[in-house]
Amino acid sequence: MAKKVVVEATINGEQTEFLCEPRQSLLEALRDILELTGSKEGCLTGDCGACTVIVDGRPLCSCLMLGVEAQGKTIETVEGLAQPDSLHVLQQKFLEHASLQCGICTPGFLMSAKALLDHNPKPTEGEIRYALAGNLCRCTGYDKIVRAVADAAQTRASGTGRGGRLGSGPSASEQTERFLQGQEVK
Amino acid sequence: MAASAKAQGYRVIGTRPVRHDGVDKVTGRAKYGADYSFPGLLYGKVLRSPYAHANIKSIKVDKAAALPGVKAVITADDLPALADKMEQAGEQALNLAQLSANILARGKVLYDGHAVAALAATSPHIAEEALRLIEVDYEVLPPVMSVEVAMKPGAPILLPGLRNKDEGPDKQTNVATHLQFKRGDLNEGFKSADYVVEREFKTAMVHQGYIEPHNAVGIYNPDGHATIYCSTQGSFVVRSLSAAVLGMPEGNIKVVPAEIGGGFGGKTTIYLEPLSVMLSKKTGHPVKMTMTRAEVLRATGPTSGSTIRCKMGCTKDGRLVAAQIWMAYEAGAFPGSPVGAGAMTIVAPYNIPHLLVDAYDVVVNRPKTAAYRAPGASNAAMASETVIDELADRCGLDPCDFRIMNGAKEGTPQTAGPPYRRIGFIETLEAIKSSPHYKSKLEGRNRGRGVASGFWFNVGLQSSAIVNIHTDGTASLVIGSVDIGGTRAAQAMIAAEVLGLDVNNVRPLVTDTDSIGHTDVTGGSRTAFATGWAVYEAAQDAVRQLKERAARLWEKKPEEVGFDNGQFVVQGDGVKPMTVKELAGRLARTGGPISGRATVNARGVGPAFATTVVDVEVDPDTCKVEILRATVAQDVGKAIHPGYVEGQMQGGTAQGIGWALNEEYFYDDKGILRNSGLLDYRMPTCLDLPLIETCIVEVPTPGHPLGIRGVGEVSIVPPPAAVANAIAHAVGVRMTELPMSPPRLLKALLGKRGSAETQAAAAGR
Amino acid sequence: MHAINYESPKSVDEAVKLLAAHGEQARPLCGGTDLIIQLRAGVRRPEYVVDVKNIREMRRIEFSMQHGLQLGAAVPCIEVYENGDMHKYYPGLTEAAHLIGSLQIQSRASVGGNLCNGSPAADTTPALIALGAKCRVVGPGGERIVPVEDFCIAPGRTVLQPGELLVEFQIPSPARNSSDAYLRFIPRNEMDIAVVGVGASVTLDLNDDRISEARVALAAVGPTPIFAREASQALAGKRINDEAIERAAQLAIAATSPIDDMRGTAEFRRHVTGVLTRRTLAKAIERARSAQTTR
Amino acid sequence: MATVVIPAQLRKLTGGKDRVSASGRNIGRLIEDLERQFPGFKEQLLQDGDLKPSIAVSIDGEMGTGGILEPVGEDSEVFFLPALGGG
Repeated sequence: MAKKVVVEATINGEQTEFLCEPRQSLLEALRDILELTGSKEGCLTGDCGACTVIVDGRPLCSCLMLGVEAQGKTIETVEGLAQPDSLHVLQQKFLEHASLQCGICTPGFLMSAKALLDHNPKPTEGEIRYALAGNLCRCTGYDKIVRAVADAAQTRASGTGRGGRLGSGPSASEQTERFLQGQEVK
Repeated sequence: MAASAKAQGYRVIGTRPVRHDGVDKVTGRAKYGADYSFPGLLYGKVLRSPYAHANIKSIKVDKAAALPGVKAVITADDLPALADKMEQAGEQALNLAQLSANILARGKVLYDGHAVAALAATSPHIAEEALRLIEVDYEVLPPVMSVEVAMKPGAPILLPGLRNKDEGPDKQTNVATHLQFKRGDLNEGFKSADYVVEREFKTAMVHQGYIEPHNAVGIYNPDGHATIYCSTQGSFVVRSLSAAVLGMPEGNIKVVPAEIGGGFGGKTTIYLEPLSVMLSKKTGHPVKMTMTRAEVLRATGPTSGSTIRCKMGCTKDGRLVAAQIWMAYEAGAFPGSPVGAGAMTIVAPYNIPHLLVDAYDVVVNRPKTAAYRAPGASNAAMASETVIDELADRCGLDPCDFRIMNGAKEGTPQTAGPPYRRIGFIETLEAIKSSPHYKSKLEGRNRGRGVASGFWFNVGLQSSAIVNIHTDGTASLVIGSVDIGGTRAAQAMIAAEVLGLDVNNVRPLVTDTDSIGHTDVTGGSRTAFATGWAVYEAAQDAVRQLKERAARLWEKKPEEVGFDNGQFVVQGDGVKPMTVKELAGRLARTGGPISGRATVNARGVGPAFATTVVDVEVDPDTCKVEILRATVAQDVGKAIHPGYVEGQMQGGTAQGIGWALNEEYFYDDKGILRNSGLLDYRMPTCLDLPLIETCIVEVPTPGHPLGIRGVGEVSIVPPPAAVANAIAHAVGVRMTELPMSPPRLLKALLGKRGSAETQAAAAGR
Repeated sequence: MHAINYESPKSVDEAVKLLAAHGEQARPLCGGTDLIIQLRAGVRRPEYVVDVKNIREMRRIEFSMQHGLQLGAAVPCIEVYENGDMHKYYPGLTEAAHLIGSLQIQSRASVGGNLCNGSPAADTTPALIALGAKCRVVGPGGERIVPVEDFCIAPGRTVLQPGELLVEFQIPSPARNSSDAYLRFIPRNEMDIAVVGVGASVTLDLNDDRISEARVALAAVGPTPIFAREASQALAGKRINDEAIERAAQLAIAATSPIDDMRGTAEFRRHVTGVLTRRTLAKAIERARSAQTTR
Repeated sequence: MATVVIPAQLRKLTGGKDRVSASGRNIGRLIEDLERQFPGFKEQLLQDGDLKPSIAVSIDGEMGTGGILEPVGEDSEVFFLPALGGG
């Protein structure tokens, strides 16, 4: 068996060192080694998004990244979202809008939504749906999730009324065109 | 729409508090089955059949057992042989020998992915590698993949012992059951019809698609007791079924229900649970088993694909007079498709004087089906609700009006005979008619609107609840119903309503099988109804006891004490009312702690109806269907937490749309599942759905203290037919196959254009 | 998953040495969105995975009108479509990169990896072929240049020999009045693998409204990505009109050899090849017309 | 006497009749009376001394939960139907 490797990474703001086998995914490293079980395993093929974490500012599926690849990276997981005395606005809005039923997909959605709002504080409904399309939810039909993210953006945009417009913006199929026209806030 | 809570005199019910388990679930702290870990934990994996149908000639495990890190390997020989007959296990009836043979194949594999052996090792990777070292010698048999093939004379037989009443005790068969429902005189009926529509439908096998794969941690103690941690819809089912499969006394197993990542009916049976216990017994270690997504799709219970022939007739003025239905459902490898439910739901919303339904449960080389949200009803409604739409078109009637004219009301006989009590079907149609969506104009080419309705029985069954009054005047609520989508919140709201407490002063706890009385599955749309009833009664029991304490303090008779709006009161001599909080502080001196208790075996279940309207746009070149708008109206009896009620309505609608458009089990000619992943098993993403509008209709269930109706299932019934009807109105083709995927729709459209051209040519000649 | 060794070279030389040393037992890792799934499924069982995305040379996007585009094989899709020059000069390739999987996948998956995986359904490959892109391949024996259309030889198999590494793509700078486009068909609006994909580039002679040059390439309708030569040649010198486009669509269909599978029927794939060829050419022509101002 | 509505597939036992009268203060007694009148009912409806797991009973429009002990009224309407569960 291949020998284990020491990996150093910044996880939720903490300098972290862990020992893992090269064949272990980042998801396994987080869940089985670091006991951060908030990131969930849904498919191991990058199709459900339940294991979504943010690495160096980008959302990705931790099941499709090796733990050893995390060397020197900055990683955010759902466990790092809340402050000791307060929830992240996205967490708060997911609760207020009843956006979770079983809750297994919620950590992944929260991380994808955070990555979106970090890059684009005032997304349209179309932009929200595009950003969340890599996360599957089987309980909600997405309605209340989209509403929560829009509301979170609006709350953050402190009532400018600009953020999180429902029923506004391009349809799903127009997203790519928008990128080319450079309209997408990145 | 739902009347406001206050208007109905409720303080808590009808409001939208934050769920009690919410913070744990948005911070990643909530523990799902796969999140449990224990010292010395081993990881179990299952070897699965690469063939759809084969005899197992031998299994050699020595090489696998010899791999460093492997601690135990088991096969069916390690499980007791069980009686091959229907038995009551927990609340469900099933054949335990077949249940066991589905968990580990005995002598024969019956589908691609059928479990053949299991092992435990020190790491999941070692376990996976070890599976490659197990040598199985198969004698491959021809696969039987469709009901048509399975029902043909001389078809290969899956289960040598299977018999049915029609064919008699000497005839081997793949048909497990034939059910028939009959009313009136068909010939009479169809004679009096002005329009008759008859079509044959095929619907594909589909999966519940919960995001959390099945999991279990088994811990066997040397004293013969075992604990199972797992994500399940019913901890008591896991206990009774696992005990049966393992040959252990039920009382020797404790099941601790973890948080559950979706079920939709698929987690009402067992797969890994007994294996984790048996591997723990062999190794002396806790053993964790989790399925991969491919295992979930290949080897857990999807719902039946089906073939349905539906013939219906109505008069010119739109009265349904007769219906004849033939339906055959894929049971999978062992009997038990939901065809009975399909037969009893297919025309349930309508009053049809002359009726004949024949229904067949057929085994095929596919995974054993399990419950899926209103099991059997969506396939059935795809047939009946599209035929009804066609009849309404023939009559030139609005599809809602046609359904209202023929719709079931109180007293209308159900398919199996018993009359309906008070139901809200017509009300759902009225709600859709007056919805902004239905009133809006749909413009543009290749766009169409479709309406369909659905029925589901809902079930009652058994629940237990305990309400503990604490000295600070708060309460804790103990239930056995796992929380799959707001259960804790809804149950706490009911207790808070009765006790006159703030909902945040009631702490709901979902507990294990040793800490609460028997409680059936969170499924069958029964939890708010039946567990809610138990919680209501348990809270009332606590109030009764509190009244006794107040009476003692006031030196009155308990019956003189009243309880109103959170305050205990007594008539006369200026006695100051007491709140629960005040009284709670004095429990010690008045007789000690108070626990209210109640159990129910709920009667008087009220069935659920839903009506859905969908707008679609079809790309006439690629035949891709976009869902432009969707609205669902559902009779929920009484919405406890409207947010989670809407969530159930929206979620079922989304699953129904997936079923309608793209979801299907795709097997090759050898019976191998070719889309056993979420890339090619295509569930809707949030780019595939619009916001889903809801109309909550509240027609209380007679007899229930709160009038609750189950809300969990019926919303999945109308969408496939509603989408089919919308497509028909958009591009003029009546689809009779699910899913209505682009290749199928293209075939239908080319067929139509083809015939149009030939007609044009003929006309030109 | 079987046990593997992980190497993370910092230079092409180092990477090629490692790959050469382990031959068939080594596999380059870039975004991992295909490889890690294949390792788990046991369909590839290399002893060594060589992570090439930390090699600076393979992460660059360098464009000049004079030399065209050098696109590092390890550049993730998200960096492709966030790049201004890519938007402006190679919109077809850019939209292909933007279509692959989800944002989570685009954060990892690279254009080079998309090609080296050898899938006939890769979205970026037809876009590259349409642009006349060439692969710079470095191996123990030195380096060679391979046109993208010649790179894949069978499902999951490419011209790369053990020890060889795809380092970068060399893409000509866009001619005057030219542009490109890529469209694919999937049944959902996200996540799916292309059932059919069509990439096209056109150069227009706006003086007498003709197509002076065109390249059409197809995905998911044969064992490898397909350069539709006849369709491309048939467009050269033709007046811009429906007739010319329809002719190209028919020739594109003729170039396919699709199969029935869970993603679609052969009949459907042939039909949609025609539909998308028409739509993609129309889109590329429209872009080329408006592109004149920017060149 | 209660009225028993006979499921289509049991009508062969009643000579095709879809409604018959039977007496008994609970389902168990009722089935005994049916057996007296039309031999074969017990085998169709009972297993191990109680209702077959696959069979449900509805009395005056309400599903019974008490098996053979389910009370039957003087002029109740009784239906036998297939049992089922949900998702």
